[in-house]
Amino acid sequence: MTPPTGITRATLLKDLRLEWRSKDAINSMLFFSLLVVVVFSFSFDPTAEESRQIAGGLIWVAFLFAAVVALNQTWARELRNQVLDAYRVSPAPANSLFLAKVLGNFIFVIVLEALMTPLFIAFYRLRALGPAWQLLPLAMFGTWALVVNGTFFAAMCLRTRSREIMLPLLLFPISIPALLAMVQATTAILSGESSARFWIVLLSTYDLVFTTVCLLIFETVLNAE
Amino acid sequence: MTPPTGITRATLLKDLRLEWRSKDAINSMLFFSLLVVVVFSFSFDPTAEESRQIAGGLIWVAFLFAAVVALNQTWARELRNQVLDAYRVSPAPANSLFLAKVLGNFIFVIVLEALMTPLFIAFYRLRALGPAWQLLPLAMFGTWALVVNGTFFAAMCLRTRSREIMLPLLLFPISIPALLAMVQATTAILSGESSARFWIVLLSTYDLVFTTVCLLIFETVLNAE
Amino acid sequence: MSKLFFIFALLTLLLLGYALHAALVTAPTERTMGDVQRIFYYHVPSAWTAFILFFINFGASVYYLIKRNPTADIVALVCAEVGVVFCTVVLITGPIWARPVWGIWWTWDMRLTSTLVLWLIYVSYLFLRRFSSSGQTPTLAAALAVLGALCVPFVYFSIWFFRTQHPQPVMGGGGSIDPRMLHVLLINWLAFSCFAFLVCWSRYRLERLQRDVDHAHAMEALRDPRGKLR
Amino acid sequence: MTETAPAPVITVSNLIKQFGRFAALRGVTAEFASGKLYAILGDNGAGKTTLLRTFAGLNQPSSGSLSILGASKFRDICQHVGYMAHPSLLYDEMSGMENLEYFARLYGIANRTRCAQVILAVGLDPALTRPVGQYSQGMKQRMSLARALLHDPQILLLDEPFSNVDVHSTTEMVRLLARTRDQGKTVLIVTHQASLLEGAADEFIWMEYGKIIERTRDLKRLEISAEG
Amino acid sequence: MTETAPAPVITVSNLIKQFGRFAALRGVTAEFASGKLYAILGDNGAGKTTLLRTFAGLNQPSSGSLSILGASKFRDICQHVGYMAHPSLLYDEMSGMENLEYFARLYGIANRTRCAQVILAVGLDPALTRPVGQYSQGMKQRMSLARALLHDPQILLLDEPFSNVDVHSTTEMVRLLARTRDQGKTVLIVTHQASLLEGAADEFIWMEYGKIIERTRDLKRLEISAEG
Ligand code: HEM
Ligand SMILES: Nc1ncnc2c1ncn2[C@@H]1O[C@H](COP(=O)(O)OP(=O)(O)OP(=O)(O)O)[C@@H](O)[C@H]1O
Ligand SMILES: Nc1ncnc2c1ncn2[C@@H]1O[C@H](COP(=O)(O)OP(=O)(O)OP(=O)(O)O)[C@@H](O)[C@H]1O
Ligand SMILES: [Mg+2]
Ligand SMILES: [Mg+2]
Repeated sequence: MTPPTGITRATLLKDLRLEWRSKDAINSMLFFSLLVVVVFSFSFDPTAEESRQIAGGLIWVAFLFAAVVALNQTWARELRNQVLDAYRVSPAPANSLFLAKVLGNFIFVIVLEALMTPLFIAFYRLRALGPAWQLLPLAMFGTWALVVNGTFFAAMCLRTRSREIMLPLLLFPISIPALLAMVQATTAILSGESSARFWIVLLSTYDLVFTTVCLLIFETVLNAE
Repeated sequence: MTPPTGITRATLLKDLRLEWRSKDAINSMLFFSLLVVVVFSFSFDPTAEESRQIAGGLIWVAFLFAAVVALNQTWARELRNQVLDAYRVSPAPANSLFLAKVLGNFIFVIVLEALMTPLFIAFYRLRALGPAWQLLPLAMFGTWALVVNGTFFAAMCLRTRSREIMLPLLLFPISIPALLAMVQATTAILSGESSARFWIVLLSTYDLVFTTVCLLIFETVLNAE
Repeated sequence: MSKLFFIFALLTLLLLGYALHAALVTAPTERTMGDVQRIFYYHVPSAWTAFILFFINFGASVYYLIKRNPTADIVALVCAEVGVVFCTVVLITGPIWARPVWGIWWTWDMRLTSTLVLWLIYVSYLFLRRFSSSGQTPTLAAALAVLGALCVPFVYFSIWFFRTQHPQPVMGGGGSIDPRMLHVLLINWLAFSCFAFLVCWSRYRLERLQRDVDHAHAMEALRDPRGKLR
Repeated sequence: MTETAPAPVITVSNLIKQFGRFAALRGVTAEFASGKLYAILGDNGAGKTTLLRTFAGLNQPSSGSLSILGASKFRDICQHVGYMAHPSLLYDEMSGMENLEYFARLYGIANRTRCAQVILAVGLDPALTRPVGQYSQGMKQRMSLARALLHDPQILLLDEPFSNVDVHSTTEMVRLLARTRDQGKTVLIVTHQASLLEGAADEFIWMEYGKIIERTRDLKRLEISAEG
Repeated sequence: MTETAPAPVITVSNLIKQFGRFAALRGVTAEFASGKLYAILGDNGAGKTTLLRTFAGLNQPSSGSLSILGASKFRDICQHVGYMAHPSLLYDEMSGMENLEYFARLYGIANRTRCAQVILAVGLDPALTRPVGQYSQGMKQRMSLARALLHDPQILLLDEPFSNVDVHSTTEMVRLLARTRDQGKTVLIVTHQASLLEGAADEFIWMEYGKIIERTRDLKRLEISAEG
């Protein structure tokens, strides 16, 4: 038997390959991130001092936005010809599928963020007054928090009516602590006024707890009729 | 033959009925709007003076966000069993379908806005210093601009692969003038510093032009293989 | 069973009446806030009751996930519903109180915010229960309940450090409360708990009945020789 | 819209349909008359579905000419064409009756009894409230046929109407289609179960690699030549 | 995993499956032995698909007991079951070969030749690079069968494998399935084209209103009693 990680890898590679094959994936992501930043700078005058002060919030709302759009189509491919049924009758463990999807989304959203951040910095002329390197683990942990819950709830929403609107309904309340931590930490780092360490630790604990629990109960959710 | 408006009515009623049948449509919208406002309040400290000054931008970004979530599922039902083909072989004009969808989305987004606005006002303690009644035509024209383009592009995206991500890609650039007008007008009205009349006229012209063009070419888009 | 229910209902009613009297008449008037402060006797017991109900919901959901016991599912559902109602009471009485005392309806204070988030989480739970189309609603709901409950400590911690520059509750800090007030508060809490239990009980019976009816119909369909197919 | 027997209702000549580099139809020339029932047979991938979709205006031919009821633009005569595809073309969330009522409006029919009548004609119950998404495969198939028959079209294009339908109902359906033919309609049926149409079809058409290879009245002859 | 002929491979007793208030299976009791090919027949909506999905662990029975290869939990024996449903259960965007390679991984097979072999067995070309979404209906159907056969399962559950497949290929497929049966596998086929299996099936099972009404070796007898 292929070990679970092997299946995760195969699934992830398949998803990435399909994403890549529709070549424009990367282009469209680039374009999308540019657009979000532009729309934001039209809405919030970047030259004004105020905007710069709320940049932490701006960035994370933009990321959340991008993540919800991405997460809503996580399972679209599997839904098309009920491929999920083929997965369910196979001996492959549900968690391998879950991890593959989480990783796929993680890569997707991280790439988007990597594209957006320089744009934000350029447009809003941001400068970190605190330790800038902390932004990296922050982005990692924050994105993982969004993505792991998002993937889980997207799977849950497969079994509900009006699926698309359900995802934010379930995802937002539970993500509030994570979102709060991200915004606060970013602001702390950018302004250099306080330490972001507490928030980063909080986020990593959050990630740990939710990843564990999601892995524990994903099988139940997948196999719900 | 049923006149085109009759078909528009029938289609719109059918959509509303289906939406309504999953009874909680309104409830879920209410909750969704509450969530968006709460997420925004967490990201942008509503007690800070700065946030209040950019409230115009905040509100419209939130509306845009909600609209994209709504628009992404406009054609989902028609796509399921290729029902669109049934429409295409029928003598019903393509524009009736388009108008029905636009109206449906318009109602949906307007309701969302009507729900969100009081929440924004309460949370951010907004008070209009200019003529507040102008907010009404502004919201109407602005929403129509978002929705008419959104519905059109959603139809166009039916034939592209990564459907959900394509919508914002196409929608945002074209909507930027409209968005700019909305943000500026809202800020003008809220701050009372300048007149919003120019922006409202601009928006209504924008609406007129884009509605006409969309109606003219929708048939081509629908019948593209 | 129904006799017991009736007696309990009567007792609860009496207790509620006594608690009302205690809150409005017996309890001393607060010096700075005046009579407005009496809303305290509804505000705090509601909050505590809601917390207890959410806690039971969590326990029942975990139990359901392990044992697939339908009774646990009903208990979880009922507790979430009633808990949301009590939480709503907190969210309504709070601003009513805040308006005259602080001069504002709402502030992003820690306790207020965490209550709001808690409320959001359990409302989304109820949404899932209504929107779920499959026969597996209980499983999905239980999964969400577990995640939601796990979220609560994070909400608390994150909000602890959030916007500390804003006013803390005027009457925070435990020690300084008048013993007579504490007495009335506890009486009210007892009354509210009984009331919540009563509502949960009757809601439980209703849900049970509903499921029994469904089951009976299903059995009917089984016996029907050439059921309304097609 | 002539209904005299010999006039061809559908005329195609040298129809070619390409998907990218692949040619699904490679020069189809044929005429179809009114009052006839045609069975279109052929191996998987022969181009039958593509041909039907082209007739229904859903595919644009790459080259060649196509005229239906004298018109070259499909929009002018779509009122007279009924099309049944492989997917059901129905809303999963609505009941069968609600579906038909909606589609009736598209054709300008505001007549509930007509809808009930077609549903009965295909052997389903108009009072069924279950949404179509929960129908069994064969029930969906029949409801889809009902949708195609709804506006009493001159030309019926049916893509594998009998697949997943049970044996009793198939014979019922064949009888219904034969009756429709007798009313002067043109019926084109793509199927792999040619034997079902043995008595009913006026002509069997064999397609291969995007071309019509043979047209005959006698199924036996076709089978022999197909084997060889 | 005994392969001696008389031991039942699938045992169900009094299986009931309800969708809300509607009972799709109303007490099915049966045994299926290894080395046999069963044809499950019945009218639309009789519950055939529901029965197969329950065997495949995709539906949870409402009550009654089900044991496959001696296990009562599907997860323990899923390695030994192949399931083919009505939708293709394939990724539209990948070619047939890529699809099979992916599913092979799920079953712990990392063997390209095996994939090519099954594709050839169902009469398709492993080198076809077109994505499955652009296959014709019958080609999809065959690729779906290939997916079910991939891991050489003990038990094959096939839901209408022949619908939309052309006549030549159908006979090919029947032969393939008969050969599989001869290797000691259990094959359950839901179909409306019973005559195709006339020579091959060991037993015909007639379902009606969620129950098994009759089991017989002789199709003729079934037809007579079904008519009556
Ligand atoms: C505006 C919305 C408000 C909300 C959502 C809210 C929420 C809560 C909650 C959840 C509790 C119980 C928490 C605990 O015991 O730790 C609580 C307790 C309490 N609240 Fe509020 N509150 C609000 C407004 C107010 C106002 C305006 C006051 C008074 C000025 C107030 C005074 C108190 C007091 C004295 C307690 C008891 C504290 C204790 O025992 O530790 N609250 N509130
Ligand atoms: N959109 C498309 N893009 C590319 N190729 C296509 C497309 N649609 C069909 N084809 C190809 O055209 C050929 C004919 O397909 P078509 O669906 O017409 O066959 P068919 O005769 O209906 O077969 P079946 O009996 O299996 O339904 C097939 O090889 C198919 O792969
Ligand atoms: N998810 C569901 N919810 C409600 N009813 C269902 C569901 N799935 C199937 N049914 C009903 O159960 C009955 C049996 O369905 P099933 O698909 O098993 O029939 P079948 O024998 O496969 O028919 P066919 O030959 O038409 O495919 C049908 O009446 C169908 O409407
Ligand atoms: Mg075809
Ligand atoms: Mg079936």
